[in-house]
Amino acid sequence: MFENDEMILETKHVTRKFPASNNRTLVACDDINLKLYKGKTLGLVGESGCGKSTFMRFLVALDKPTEGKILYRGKDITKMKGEELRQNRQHIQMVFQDPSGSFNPKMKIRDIICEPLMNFRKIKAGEKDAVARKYLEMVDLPGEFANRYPHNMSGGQRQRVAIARAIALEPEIIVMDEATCALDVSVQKTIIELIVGLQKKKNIAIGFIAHDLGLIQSFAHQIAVMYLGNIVEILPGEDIGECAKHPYTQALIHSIFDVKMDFTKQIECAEGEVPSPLDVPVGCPFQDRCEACMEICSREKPQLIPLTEEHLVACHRY
Amino acid sequence: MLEIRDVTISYHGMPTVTDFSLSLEQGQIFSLVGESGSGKTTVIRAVLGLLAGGGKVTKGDILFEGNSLLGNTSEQWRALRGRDISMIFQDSGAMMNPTKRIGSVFVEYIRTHEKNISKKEAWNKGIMMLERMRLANGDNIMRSYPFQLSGGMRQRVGIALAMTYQPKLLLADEPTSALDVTTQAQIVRQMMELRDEYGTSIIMVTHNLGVAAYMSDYIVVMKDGKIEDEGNRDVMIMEPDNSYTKSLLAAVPSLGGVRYV
Amino acid sequence: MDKKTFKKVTFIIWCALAAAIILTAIFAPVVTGGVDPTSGTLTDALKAPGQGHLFGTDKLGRDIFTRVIYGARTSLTAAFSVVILVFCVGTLLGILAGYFGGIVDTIIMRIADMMIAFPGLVLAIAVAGIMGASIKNAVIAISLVTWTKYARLARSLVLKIRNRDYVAAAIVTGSKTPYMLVRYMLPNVLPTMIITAATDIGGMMLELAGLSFLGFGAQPPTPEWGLMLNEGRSFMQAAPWLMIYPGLAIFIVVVVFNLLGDSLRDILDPRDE
Amino acid sequence: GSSSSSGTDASGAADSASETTTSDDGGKTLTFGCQNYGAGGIDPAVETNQAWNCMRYGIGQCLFQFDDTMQVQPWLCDSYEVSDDHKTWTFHIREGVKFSDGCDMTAQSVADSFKRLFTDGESGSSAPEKYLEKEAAITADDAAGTVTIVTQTAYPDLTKNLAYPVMAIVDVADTQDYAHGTIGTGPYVAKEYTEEVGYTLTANENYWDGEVPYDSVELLYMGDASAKAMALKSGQVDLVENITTVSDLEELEADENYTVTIANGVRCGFAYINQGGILGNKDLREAVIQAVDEKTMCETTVGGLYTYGFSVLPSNLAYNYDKLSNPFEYNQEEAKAKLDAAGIVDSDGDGIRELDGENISLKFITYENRALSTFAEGTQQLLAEIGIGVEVNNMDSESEWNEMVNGNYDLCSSNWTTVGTGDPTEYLDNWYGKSTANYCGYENEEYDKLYEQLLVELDDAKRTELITQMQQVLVDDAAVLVHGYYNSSMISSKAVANANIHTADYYWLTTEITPAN
Amino acid sequence: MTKKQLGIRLIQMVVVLFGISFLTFILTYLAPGDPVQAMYSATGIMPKPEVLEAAREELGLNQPMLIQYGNWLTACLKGDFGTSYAYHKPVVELLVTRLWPTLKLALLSMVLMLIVSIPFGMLSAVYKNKWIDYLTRGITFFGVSVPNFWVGLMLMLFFCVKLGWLPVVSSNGDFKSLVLPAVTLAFAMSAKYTRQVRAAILDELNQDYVTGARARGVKESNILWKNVFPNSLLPLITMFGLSVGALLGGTAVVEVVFSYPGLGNLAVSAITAYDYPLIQGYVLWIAIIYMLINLIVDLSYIYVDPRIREKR
Ligand SMILES: Nc1ncnc2c1ncn2[C@@H]1O[C@H](COP(=O)(O)OP(=O)(O)OP(=O)(O)O)[C@@H](O)[C@H]1O
Ligand SMILES: Nc1ncnc2c1ncn2[C@@H]1O[C@H](COP(=O)(O)OP(=O)(O)OP(=O)(O)O)[C@@H](O)[C@H]1O
Ligand SMILES: [Mg+2]
Ligand SMILES: [Mg+2]
Repeated sequence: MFENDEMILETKHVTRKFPASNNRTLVACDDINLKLYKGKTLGLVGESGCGKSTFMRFLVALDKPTEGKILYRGKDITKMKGEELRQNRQHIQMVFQDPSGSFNPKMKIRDIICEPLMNFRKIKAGEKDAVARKYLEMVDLPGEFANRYPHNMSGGQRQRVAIARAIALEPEIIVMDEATCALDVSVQKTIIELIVGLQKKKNIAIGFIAHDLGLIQSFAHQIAVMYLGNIVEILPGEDIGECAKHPYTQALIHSIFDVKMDFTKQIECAEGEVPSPLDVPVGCPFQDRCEACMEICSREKPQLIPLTEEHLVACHRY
Repeated sequence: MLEIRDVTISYHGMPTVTDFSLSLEQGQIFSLVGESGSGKTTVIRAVLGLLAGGGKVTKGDILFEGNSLLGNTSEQWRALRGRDISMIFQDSGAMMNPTKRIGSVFVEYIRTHEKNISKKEAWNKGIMMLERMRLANGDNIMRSYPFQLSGGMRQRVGIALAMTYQPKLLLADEPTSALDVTTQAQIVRQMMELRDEYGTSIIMVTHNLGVAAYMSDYIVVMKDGKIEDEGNRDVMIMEPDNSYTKSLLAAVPSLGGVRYV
Repeated sequence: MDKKTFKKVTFIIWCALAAAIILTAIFAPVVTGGVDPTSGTLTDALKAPGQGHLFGTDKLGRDIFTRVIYGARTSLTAAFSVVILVFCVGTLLGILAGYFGGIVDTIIMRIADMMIAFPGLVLAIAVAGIMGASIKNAVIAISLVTWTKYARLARSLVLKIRNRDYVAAAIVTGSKTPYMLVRYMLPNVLPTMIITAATDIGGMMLELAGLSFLGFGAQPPTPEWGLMLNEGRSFMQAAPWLMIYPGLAIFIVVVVFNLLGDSLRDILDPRDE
Repeated sequence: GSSSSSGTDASGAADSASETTTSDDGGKTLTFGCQNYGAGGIDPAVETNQAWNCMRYGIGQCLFQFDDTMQVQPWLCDSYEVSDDHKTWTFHIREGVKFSDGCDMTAQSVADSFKRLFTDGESGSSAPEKYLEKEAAITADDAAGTVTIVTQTAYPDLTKNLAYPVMAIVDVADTQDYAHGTIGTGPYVAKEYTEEVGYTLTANENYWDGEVPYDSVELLYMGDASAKAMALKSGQVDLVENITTVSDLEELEADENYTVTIANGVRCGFAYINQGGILGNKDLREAVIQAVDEKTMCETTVGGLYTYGFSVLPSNLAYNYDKLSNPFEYNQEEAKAKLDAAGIVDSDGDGIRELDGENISLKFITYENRALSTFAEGTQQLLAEIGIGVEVNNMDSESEWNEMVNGNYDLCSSNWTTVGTGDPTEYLDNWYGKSTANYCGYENEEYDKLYEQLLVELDDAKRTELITQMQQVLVDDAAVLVHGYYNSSMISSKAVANANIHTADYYWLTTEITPAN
Repeated sequence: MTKKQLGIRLIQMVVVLFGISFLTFILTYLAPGDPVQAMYSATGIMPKPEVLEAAREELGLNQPMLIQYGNWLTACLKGDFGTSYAYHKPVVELLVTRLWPTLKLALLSMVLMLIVSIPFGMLSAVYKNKWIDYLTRGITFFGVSVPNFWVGLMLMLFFCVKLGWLPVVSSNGDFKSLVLPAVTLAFAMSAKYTRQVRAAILDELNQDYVTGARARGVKESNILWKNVFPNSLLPLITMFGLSVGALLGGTAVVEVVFSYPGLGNLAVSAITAYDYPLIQGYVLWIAIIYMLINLIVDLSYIYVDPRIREKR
């Protein structure tokens, strides 16, 4: 996949288990192998609680997997500690979901944007104002905003500030956890455009989490579909509508409400509910809700197998 | 059936929604869309007389079946709420006492409106309602606490509660925005069946234009506490002439739509 | 006047009153005209208020007014010492426990559990009993128990924001731990802690007065309100002014500081943000 | 109301209304509020305070008792003989006396009771050997009903010693619990004891000396004098001893519903001066005594509860107070001058004088009784005026005693009965260099010599002369900080008649005290 | 709470108790004064050094501190808290006789406190910013601003001395003598608790489910009594458990004021008498009582709150 592109990060067999009550374990991520390429976007979709955030937090070392390795340019970041880890943070930044929760309410925008630079002593205190203006303008905000507090801004503006902060260190990778889901659609659109523009300009790799397949396919180069801690399908971003193979991916596609859809047709949806991550069934995790469930599905867990070079699926039907 | 006439709603004297009018017929589904803070919740809460802290209708009138709601006594409100007009919320689970079982909530609710019904009968009625909302194993659910149910289930229980007395009007405040896409589809389907089965009118608040478009007969677009645009669904979606509506529609991502890369 | 200015005005009023009390204590010698609170003329014993002694005199002919005014010094110094001590220690430990979690948290909180299982007065009595009765030991004793409250509070406030995105963001952008503690955790807990501290001044004063009343706090001839009440107790009926004025002094000061704390909460409450 | 001096009948009894407290079962009950001494024990052998308790509560009695002129009268002994050398004493035990458990009190049981003192009381503060030497041979003759005591040293008057509460006769054969259930011959019996609360006493059914007026007595401990006054006023108790807040006492005296009796003071309130500490310095000691205005304190500060005097023996006793001279009359200026002259000056300007380079801070231990702590605080205030620091340590009487025994003080409040055995010998022992009771470390050859003479002198006039000289030695040596002489009191409500305080403060609950009707 | 959690909780309690015992031991160990000397001098005379030395030997006071602590602890575990210097009685016996009066006092004042604070707290919350709220808050303000011993003395002056209804000295511990100490204790506590009740009810009234119930037409009285009130009990129970600590401490002052024969009074006199074994015993006991009560509170909390009870 993306032969011409440089692979900068690779996760190998990443698994995260949380101890739960009654001696049970919650497997939030189960043997995840994904790759990030320079200047490309990896979209991660799945239902709430399937482990997307847990996985993405590994990349920025806010948490550590219980098993597996995460290699950034060959170095395992799960093994890093202290100053080494801190230095490594320059390369991987993150934008959070809730634009109101990701800023210290007591700090001015200027200080927020310059904080990463100050942390690595890249600028002096006196340069703050100019630098903040530069980055604000980069995310299409007026430079005067440097003097504001986060609560004096709208959600969309805040999310721009968050992006400005993330790119300040000129990272190679930015992780975005549902970075637009708290925003209105019109704002969401401008943010996505901004992100895409910046990505092109600075050649950043992006890991983007979303619920919305429609949104993700609009700018992701590669999409990973996650279900109950497992990656069930990895496919190229372009033609997800046509080539999605996994029944879960298809169910997701069918559940999308779209203004261009046929309003007379009954909406299709997968029956049932996502099981609790504590009770992941043996075999295929999707078996309970799958219309094409076979006998083998309840016995054996399907492995990701390549259909084409860029399209992998974990389903016994393929 | 419901007519909102030129209503202005203020919080602490600050008008938040101004000159809002709307008229709804039996069996219609209306959607209120618009960006957050535009006053959608405020409007439908005003209909049920449940404006939060300091909210007041300062101008205009709200008529339900010809009667003004604004002068209602608390007795009259009680008779109306949960009977002729019901409401479901973004998270119906949070709208139930977390320390009571679903059953108790049902029983309390039913016995509020039917004075002479025994607990047992109320309980059975609850089970019946749950099963009508295609929630199998009603008895089990009745014995559960809200936090023990998944989001989708809780929302369905909320709908079952709201539909107990087959209200003429159902107000829904973003009933699906906390749900996953697959569950959202299930709930939307179910709400549409309500209209078909019971002839319930629905006012649906959402910021998902897709859902609004799919469900409703009539769409009202709000902006800054005012109606920006309104019209029948097909007109609004297919041939909008308001620029704001157009930009909203253009912003909705869709499969096979714009790709930036 | 809208609500906010009203709140501010009340706050300023209480601040002014508190300042007046503190100034009275500081300038006690001026206020009392240089009368020594610990000396008196034996023959002037138990004079009723009036006649050159505004609040009367006690059994040793000491001027009650002077003693009440000087009492503010003792009480305020002691109460402030307790509050400042527990504020610093409790906040620091609470932040550390909340931020680092794990073993640090366990150790600090188990110690706190231990101290909190000592009812405040019980430990105070024990300390006084063992180290000897004095106002200093009373301060130590009360502090030993009270810091847990601050530690718990600080910890819970830290835990509330510990998993907030903006804390994660700050870590991701490469902030160092001391910086996190000082720039993120501390400002977050400070307002609530300050409110609590302000409100607690009154409570501490009452506790210290209680200890002195029992004989485990200030010792004679220190002018201290609790002690004065204890001394006045024998003359409750014959010379009620011995109990009335120190009692009133405690009441007024506690009320002022309580209200100051309350109005500080009104204007500082983080919930309003 | 009425108040009367020692001994004379309280006229209040006559006009008091006919209100007799009756308990639930119809019996008569007296409620009595008093201070708790000696941690509530009533064993005469272990501690002086407990011996006093035993007698004050009407539980134990001695062979002799003191009348209100401090003369010895027979009690459990009806007659006695003494040999010319004052070494062989034969006591005839009163017939028909029974212990409260119904056993007869025989000569043998009296002898056993004395003997027990020397075994059980060996390490306690009762110090029985102060009243009767250890070497004395005690023999009983049950047939004759006599107890014979042969001593090695001559006792001027052993009967006085035997009247002292420590020498109370207890039933050695049957007492199980000496601490709270000593069996004696008195009108009341300790029935129930609750720590810190008090005793329930019941009438001794076998009492030998007439009828016991009350069926039961609720004895309640009240530490604080104002509590006593309030309890009395509220009707919670009928009778209390020693209210030491002047204002309360005056108010009660003025109220016709209460009877106050006050005894002539034979008690001396004073502070021991610890010679082992900084006050070993005589100049300092003198200055201290001279700087303290005891007269005003007695008359004003404690409102006349004390009669002023400068000697360790009360002025109203026949020990020549008038002939004594006081070189250290209150005079602060002179005191200051004396200190200055002795080089005890305030060189660092903090208002406190230094001795050997250290600020003088006297540790004054005291306890909350008979206004002693007030004296301590007054002293503190007065000494501050001449630049001497005092740290007052107010504790309970137990701890104070402990601190005193440990020598952990400079000044130590005390209030002693000066003529506990009808004679000050035992009291004066406090300053005798070789005494075990000398807790202040005072030593003076002259005093010791006089004391040793006193111990063997039998002639009354000569004894008085010796005692006078000894007093003067103590005064001249600035050995004691004397406050004054305490006047004990007993206060009763109109439900109680004849509640008098006795000069010898050993007899509180007597059969004299009766319901008013 | 599962058995395992209960087990963990109990182990934690033991650890904390262990710590407390060590702390009390250290405190008394470091205290000035020699216990043997104190023990002897309590009887009035100073024993000879040989006697003291022998007694130290016998009591094991010559041994290193940790061994002494170990000995003391083992004795404690066997129920032997030593012998009081001042009372010459086993500490346990003294504590046992005083326990019930103090518990009685604490219980009565708690009942009084609940009777007063719950209705007033609720009224105050329901009629927030109405005159009744202001009045209640005013009174509670007074309650938290006056020293409780002062209140006690004033009550005593009025009810005992002026009116003569109740005894001044509560030493016999019957019901009559219990009233004023309990009222005094309850006074300040009720004030505090009324405020907490008010806050808890207000908190609960702001919950979404109240809106939900209103939207369903449920009567306000039902919302208040059947939903809000029971739910607000949960935080109140916890506060109640914590206030027990203050109560147990507060009893000491009130017991002294009224000469009530409780643990607090005993402790105060133990301290004036430097009666270390008794102080140690007292502190340990209070700690145990306090922890047991809070364990019960936690258990009841867990029992009452289904969110904790039924969590899967
Ligand atoms: N610290 C934790 N302790 C225990 N369980 C956790 C923890 N963090 C996450 N989980 C569990 O792991 C699972 C995956 O959580 P995660 O937040 O990664 O989901 P998500 O896919 O990001 O969901 P959403 O779309 O709602 O953000 C969930 O079931 C969650 O409850
Ligand atoms: N209790 C209140 N007091 C004061 N202002 C309020 C209150 N509730 C809502 N508002 C204000 O009224 C406006 C409309 O709020 P409303 O909740 O109706 O918006 P909405 O369209 O439902 O938004 P959302 O999509 O975020 O739910 C907002 O600006 C909000 O700040
Ligand atoms: Mg997530
Ligand atoms: Mg809304």
